[in-house]
This record gives sequence, structure tokens and C-alpha cells, in this order.
Amino acid sequence: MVREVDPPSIQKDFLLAALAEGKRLDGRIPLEQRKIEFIFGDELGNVECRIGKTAVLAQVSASIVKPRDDRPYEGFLMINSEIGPMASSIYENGRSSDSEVLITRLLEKSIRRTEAIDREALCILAGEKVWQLRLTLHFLSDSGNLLDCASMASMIALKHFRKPDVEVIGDEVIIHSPEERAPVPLAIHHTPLCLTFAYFENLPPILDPTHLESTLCAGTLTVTMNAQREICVLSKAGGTPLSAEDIMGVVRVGVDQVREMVKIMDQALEKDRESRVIEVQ
Amino acid sequence: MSSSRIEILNDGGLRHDARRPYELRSTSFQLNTHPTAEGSSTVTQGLTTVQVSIFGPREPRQRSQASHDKAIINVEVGVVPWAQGGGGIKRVRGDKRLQEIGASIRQTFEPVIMTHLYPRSEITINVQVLSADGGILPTSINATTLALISSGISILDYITSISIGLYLKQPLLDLSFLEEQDLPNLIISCLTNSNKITLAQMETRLHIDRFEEMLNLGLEACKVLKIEMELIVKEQTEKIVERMNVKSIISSNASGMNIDE
Amino acid sequence: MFSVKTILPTSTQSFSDDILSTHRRHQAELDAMDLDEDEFGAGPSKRNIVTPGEVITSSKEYMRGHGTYVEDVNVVSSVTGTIERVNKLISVKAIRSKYVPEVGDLVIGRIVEVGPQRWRVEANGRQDAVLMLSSVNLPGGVQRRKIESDALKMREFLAEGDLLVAEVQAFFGDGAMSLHTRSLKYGKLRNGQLLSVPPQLIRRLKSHFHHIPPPCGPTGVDVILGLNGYVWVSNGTSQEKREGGEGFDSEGVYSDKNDDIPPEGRQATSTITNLIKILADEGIPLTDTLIEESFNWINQNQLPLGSIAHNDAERMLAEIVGIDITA
Amino acid sequence: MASVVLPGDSIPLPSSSKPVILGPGLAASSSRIRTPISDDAPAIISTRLGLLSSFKGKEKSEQYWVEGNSKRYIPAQKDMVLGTIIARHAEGYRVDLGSSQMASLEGLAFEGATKRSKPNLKVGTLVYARVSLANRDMEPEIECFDPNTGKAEGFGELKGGLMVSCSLQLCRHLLNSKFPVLPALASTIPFEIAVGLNGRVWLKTETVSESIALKRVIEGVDSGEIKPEKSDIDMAVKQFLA
Repeated sequence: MVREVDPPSIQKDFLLAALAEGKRLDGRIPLEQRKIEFIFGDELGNVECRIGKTAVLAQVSASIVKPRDDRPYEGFLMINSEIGPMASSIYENGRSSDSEVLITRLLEKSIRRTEAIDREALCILAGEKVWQLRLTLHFLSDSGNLLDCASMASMIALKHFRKPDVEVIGDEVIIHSPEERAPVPLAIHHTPLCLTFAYFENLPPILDPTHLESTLCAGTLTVTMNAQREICVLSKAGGTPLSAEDIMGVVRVGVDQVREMVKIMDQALEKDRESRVIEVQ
Repeated sequence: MSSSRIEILNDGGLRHDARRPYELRSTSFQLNTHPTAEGSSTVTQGLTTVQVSIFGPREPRQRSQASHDKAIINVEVGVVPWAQGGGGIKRVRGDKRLQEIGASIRQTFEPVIMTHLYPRSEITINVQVLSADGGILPTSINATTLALISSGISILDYITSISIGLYLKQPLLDLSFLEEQDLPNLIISCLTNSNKITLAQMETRLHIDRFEEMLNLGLEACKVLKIEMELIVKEQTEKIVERMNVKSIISSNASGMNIDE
Repeated sequence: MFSVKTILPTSTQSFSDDILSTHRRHQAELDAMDLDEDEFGAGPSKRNIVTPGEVITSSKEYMRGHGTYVEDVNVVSSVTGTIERVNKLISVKAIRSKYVPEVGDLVIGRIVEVGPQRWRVEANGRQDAVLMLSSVNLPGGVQRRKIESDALKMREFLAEGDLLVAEVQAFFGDGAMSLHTRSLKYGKLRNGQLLSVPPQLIRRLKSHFHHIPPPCGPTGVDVILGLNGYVWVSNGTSQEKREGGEGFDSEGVYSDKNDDIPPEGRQATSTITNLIKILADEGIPLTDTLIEESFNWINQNQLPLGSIAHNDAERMLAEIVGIDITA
Repeated sequence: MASVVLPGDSIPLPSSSKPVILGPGLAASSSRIRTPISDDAPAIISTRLGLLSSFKGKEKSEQYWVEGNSKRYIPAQKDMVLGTIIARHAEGYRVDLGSSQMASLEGLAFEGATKRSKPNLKVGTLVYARVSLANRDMEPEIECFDPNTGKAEGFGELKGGLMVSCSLQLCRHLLNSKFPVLPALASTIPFEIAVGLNGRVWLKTETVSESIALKRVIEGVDSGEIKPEKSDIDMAVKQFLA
């Protein structure tokens, strides 16, 4: 992994001076996110999410497999998130760096462990056939905060995806093609979204750090929350120590921010649905 | 989720291992348990035993990694195959989880170890889980703190760590493996003097209002752990210091005295 | 499901009552051993022991030494050890830590790598030490001028893996040691074995070269106590030979050949090594008088040379050093 | 004759007797097929996408090169660059220019530096320097003084301020006096600036918000969001400063 050269020390001095005045290098205020943009692919379940210059493409696909014997009613959700050198030269194809492991584990926890997708709804024929969803993430460019971008790309792709309608007669399974029957959306309990905050020596936290801000920061905290005011995952690994009050403050900010992001996602999905004809004659 | 196979809290208010909600598992802290490491410790909390040995600060293996103004910290986490008891669920899925625990430990201790005192050198922390019954990360962090103290490396303060669960509205402290599987589980570690949190990890869904209560309870528990650890450290240090001054006893009464057994 | 019983013989009492009362009980214990502020350097038994994060004093009237750091107004300890107070300077001497070098210290090291005009030496320090070609004696006497070919023949003098005794000459910018062996008593080590003990057990004395006279082995046993915790125990040689008097073969100063040592000599060397190991394991500071005294104790009680049984060791420690390790 | 050329295009050279100097982006074609124009002289092809530009030198020799746009800097002699010190050695420093190899900076390559009184720069310092030696096979070398005057001429350590990264082409334009961007900015915000040909610009103003505004204008021009005309720039500055 080619170690990225640290920025000159004047960058950190300037960044801290700017933050002390509540300003950031790209004109944002501390708790403001970069512009969020969604680009929908032609296939259902293929969405690219962009926060500022950071871009992640999420692709959902489904296949029918035999379930595990001790869990006959449950389908599967596999998440494949390898960060390649496409995102930035510090990531290598083979060995996964620490930051990549952190991102992969956090995505795993926030989507799979919190049961965002109802896996029992994926059951077709108990013990015989269940749906296996495969969510593949391609990290296109990293200009800071890959995690939030990836988590939003995943959730919107899962919401955008439709699986073919399936009919079971006795133990015979008929899969209807999109022309015959309208494909069916997934059963999604809640929408967990990641929010990453960066901390600097005794300065208020900033939301959605850029690449420069995350290299120079003294610690980050990621909280995954959903619109029902629930914390799904919280991960503060090291960095400057925070008081309980600091963490609670950040969590409260997270609640409104997540509602905001869910609204943006639904609007984008709505706009895409109008422009796409799914209904069948 | 399938109905919990065991009773988390029976009506008498006791947990499945007969502890009260706020009661910690029995702990045993031992220093200098590794013969050749600069610093080492073995910590047992309940049935979870972790041994940490620290080598360094020493010459880094690859000089390309060395940083010119501070020490670099490498953490390796290993679990012995029989840690989780024969058979049963394979507790640790592959090395991704271990790598994550290793990264958490490294990031937790990076701001606390005064690395600027040891430029261009490397501190290697080996964490070996000997038996796992829940709370691997908290026990590893407590063991690493003691190992650092025993190695004489300068640190700002003790870091103690604890896991906190929630059963309906009742928070539980220091979860065992079974409780960890079924309950929402928050792990925190904090600097006891300044009451600041250096690590906070939570995996399952939890409402915000409960979160604050668990956070403060965890801080309280960390203080108790620290007091306990400090007792042990001071006890052991007294023995060592006493031995260090034994020579003065010889020179003061060089005459052949007989000391009865 | 297996049920959890606290079967482990824990060395600390298990917490039976809930956390709040636990907290209260500890509070009581804490008050009992509270250290009042200005009582430093108390008697040996209650010497002031501090652990990391403990506030020692306010930093207004005291200067802070090593092992401590300043947090807003207080001096806080960053290691576990005893408080050392020298009029206005407060520092904490760690009970066990990596070797902290000072100029003039005698250290034993092993050659790790041969570099351009220099050797890298592992000397139990925070970083590898450096031995410059210009700061070593060359075979054939002290005054020989360095010539170009010396740089090419460095491996003939000292190769990777060789052991040497040297003195700390200076430090580099980042604290790495620079060694020199420009005296006849320094140089390559042979005819003995290496032992590693915690550096704190070795005090700074006038000379670190000790010779235990013959009743211990046909020609006695030489012990070099390196300040960095490396101890070299080798077969005894005569006094002048060591100090570079007659019989000192200046050509063979870098020879790798061990002389042939009679079995009694080997036995004496291993006895001394085991003695040092016992003393070090119990954390007792090593001095030449102590080692000689323990050897004489072994002799008086006609105990077999070589390895020392555990109960003999206990008796010896009790009689010579007055500590009881049977507990 | 500024026409866009693609890599591999053969370049029609006026077959005048004057010596022709080939700049970056042009190379003798190694392909064996003979180009129709001049059988004996090997055909010249472009190796880069960009504008074919030429320059009539004083000694009546002609220079041709292809003005491309890239972010990876290839060190060339007499270029003014901004470098970050990444390591210190006994006799000098290693400096990162953003090129494929790290450059070396002599400890004595400063104005009035002697064996004893050498500037003591820490790792992470940003320096403005001139490329004194650069060729394919050797590590580039840089110096912090102008060799003919011996004075610092603004070279050396840059204290405070902020560094912005942008494309090499924009840096070349910024150094060209006819380019309207800098004069337009100077009319509204007083600032100090050091432009390096390796795609890095250092700027310093009194207040933080002015520096941020400058940075966003430069990045806007670089990404094409802001057109390099005085009117657009003034409007952007007002908007960023608000």
C-alpha cells in the first residue's frame, strides 16, 4: 500500500484556524453535508450515489438457493465491498487495509446485523428455495467519507431493486418474468444510514469530513441511525477522548440529519419511478 | 428473533450466571506473566481470559513504516482454537473480526501512549485470547492497559473497558457470551481521570433515550475496574520496590545474622 | 447450555453486591491509603508509589522530570514507579522499563547489520545503536591510521551475530546511541554465555568488569554487568591480560575462536549464571559482592556446582539477602 | 496554427532550413511506413492530446510542443515548484513534488547558507524552489535560490497560508500575465501567491474567509465551473465571501 504523503503542516494550521471560526475549506458550516446526488442505472437495483466528489456504485442481484437446514425460513443477504485502487491509490487489490476492514465491518453491521431487510420475507418454499440477495459495492472515487456514501448507496439500491414475482403451487415454483407480472419490491423494515463526524483538538465536531479533513482530524465517530430515532451501530475507535455529553450531542444531531437524508432518497426514488415504466399491460 | 433460549433475567432479578444486573464478573489481574516480554499481563473476567505481551519500543521490522517523530503501534490479535470450548458456534468468524478488534485496540491506545517519547521505533502489542466467554474486546483493552503499565511505557492514564447490555428497560453490566448474543450490546472504554470515552462500539438496535443511561452506567463501572486494577498494580510494585531496596538491608547489618525460616 | 460458576481461584475478591455499594466500599478503602500531598520519599516500606494518571503535585513550584507530564496545572505521573524528588525536580523512576542510556554507560550488544562505515548494534535500547568504524580499535595496536581497505574488511572485524562490549559515546538526534570500543577492555566477547536481566537491577558502579577468584573454577570466572541488562559470564582470564598488559595479543582482538575451557571452568561459569538468574528473577539488584557471596555460600554448603535446586536457592536467598520467597 | 492533435497524429513541419526544437509531447515516429511529405526526415508524431503550439525563438529557431492537460508533474529544469519536506538527512532534505520520484534539496541550497549556518527546516514544511537538475534517469534536484543572482528571490520556506492543488495547465495559465484570473482577484482581495508548475498554488490573505474564497475560485476555474473572465470571477468572489 503506497503510503500517501502527508499534507504540509501549514494545511493543518489553516484548517484549525478556519474551524475555530466555524468555517470549512469548501465553504460549508461544520454540521453541513456535501451535496448528495443519485444516478440510477437502467437496471432496477443499480444506483450510483455521490456525496461531493466521493462516489460509490451499488448493484443488487438475486438468485434462488437452498436455505440453511437450521434456518429453513430465512433467505440470505451477502454484502461484497472490496475497495480497489480505483477509489484512491492508497487501497491495494489484495491485502485489505485497516480503513477498508472498518468500512466493510460497519456496512455489515449496519445492514445485515440490524435486520434492515426482512429475511423471512425472502422465503419461497420453506427448506427448499429461498432468495439470496447479493449487494455488490464498487468504490469509484474516495474524496473523504466513503462509508456514508456506501451506506446510502446500499440502502437506495435495496429500495430501488425489484425481484421477480413468484408463485408456489404445491411444491412447484413458477417465476414470472417482468413482462408477465410486475416485479415485487423487497420488505425493508427500516433504513439505517451512517453518519461520520470528525473531531479536532477541543473544537466542535464536523459532519461528513472531506479527504483532507479526515487525514488531519484527531478522531472520527460513526453513528448509524434510522428514522425511528434508533441507534443501529455506533463506532468510535480511538481518537480524541470524548465526554458522554459530546457523544449524546452528536447523536441528537444525527437524528434530524438521517430524517433529512431519508427524505432526499425517497424524492430521488419517486422521481426515478415516474421516468420508468414498470407496469405491464 | 427466535425466542431467547435461556432466561436473561429471572423474576428474582438474577441473570443466568446468578449475578445481579450491575454485578461484574469475578476478575483476576496478573502482571508480568510472560517471561521475556518487556511488559505483559493476564486478565480473566468471568470465563474470558486474555494474555497481552508487549515488545518495544524497539527497532521497527520494516524501517519504511517507521515515522520520524513518534513510535508506531502494531497490534496482533490471536484466538486459540479451543477458546470457545469444544464445538459450539464458531465464535470468531475468520480473521476480519480479529483484524477489527486489533484496529480498535490500536486506535484506542494511539492517543494514550506518549509515542512522541519513542521516535522512529515500534511497539508491538500481542493479544492472545485463551478462553472466550463474551467481552473479548473489553477484556483485551483492560489487559493491554496493565501490560503497558508493566512494561514501563509512558501512558496518560488507565484505560478500562466494559460491555453494557439492555434487557427490556434494565441495563446489564459485563455481558457473558450468551447475553452478548441476544441483547443489544454497547462496549465503551474510557480514561478514568478525565471521565472521557476513547472507544464506543455498539452493534444492535437501541433507542436513543436508553443509550445515555447505559453510557453513564458504563463510565461508573470503568471507574470501579480502575480502582481494582490500581490496587493490584500498587501491591505488585510494592513487592518489587521492596526487593530493589533489599541490598540496603545487607550493607546495614553485614554481620552474619541468622534469619529463621 | 453450560452454566457459569465462578470456579476460578481469583486473586481478587469477587463483587458480590451491586455496583453502587461496591463503589462506596472501595471509596472507604481508598481514603485509608490516601497519600497526603507533601510527604515524599517516605520510609522504604511506604515509599511513594504512583501509577499512571495519578496527580503528584501542582506544577507551580516543582519542575517536571521524566516519567511525568503536565496537565493544565498538575504534574501527573505517566508510569508506575517511585517518586524521586531532587530539590525542585520531580520525576518518577519506573520499576521496569526499557534501558534508558546515558553517556559513558557500559553496554553489551550484538551486531545486527553491517552498514557503510558503521555497524548497527542491538543493545536492548529503544532503537538499534550505531558503532562507527572510526570509533573502534583495529587489530595491531591503537595508533594505526584508518586506511581505505578497512572499510571493505569490516566483516572480518565484526560480523552479524557477534557480541561485543562497548561504551555509549553520544546520542543521535532521535535518541539512538552511538557506541565506541576505543579501549583495550572493550571489544569482541568470547568464551562465555549471555544473560538478559531487567536493566533496573544493575546500578552504575565504578567498574562493571568483575573477576571471581579461583575457588570458583580453575582460572576464576569473569562477569561483565552491562547497564542495558545484558550480562556476560565467561571463563576467567588473568587481570593483566584483560587490561591489555603483557600476554594481550593485539592481533587476535577480533578472533572468533573460543579458547578451550576445562570442564570445571564450564561448570563454574554455569553456576555463576544460574546464581545471577535466581537473583534477577527475584528482582534483587546485582552487584559483584552479592554474586561472590552467593557463590561462597554454595561452596561452604558443599552443594554441587551447575544447576541449583529450588529449595537450596530459597535457603540461600533467605540467608544472604534476607528475603523469604517461599510465600 | 493552434490545432488540436491526438496521440499518434503526424505533425506537418514546415521544411524550412531553421533548426526545429521539439518540446514535450512530440517525438520522432518509430513506425516504418514512410510518411508522404518528406521521405528522408523521420515523421514527427504527437504523443499527447492537446493544442499544438509553437514559439519563434530569438535565435530564429522554432520551438514546437503540445500543450496537454495532466495532473502528474514531470520535473523539468528551471521550473518553479512547491514541495513538501518528507525527510531530513545529514546533508539535506527529501522533498515531495507530486512527481514519480522524490526530489532532493541540498542543505546548502539556500541563500547565504554556509556549513555552519544552515536553515533548520522541519519535516512537513512547504518550500518554494527551482528545479536545478531533472532528467529521466536521475532523481530530480531542487534549490531555494536563484543561481545567477544568488538571492532567495522569494524561494525557501513558505510560512502560514494555504496550499491548493490544481491541474498543471491552470498553473501555467496563472503564471501568464495575460490570463485575467489573478488580476481580477487582486482587484477585490489583497493576497500573496506562489504558483508552482507542479500543480500546486500557495496563497495567503489576512482573513480565513478570503483564503477560502480564493481557493474556491481557483478550484472552480480548474474544474470549469467558473469561466476565467473578470465578470464571472468577481461574481463568484462576492458569492463565496457572503
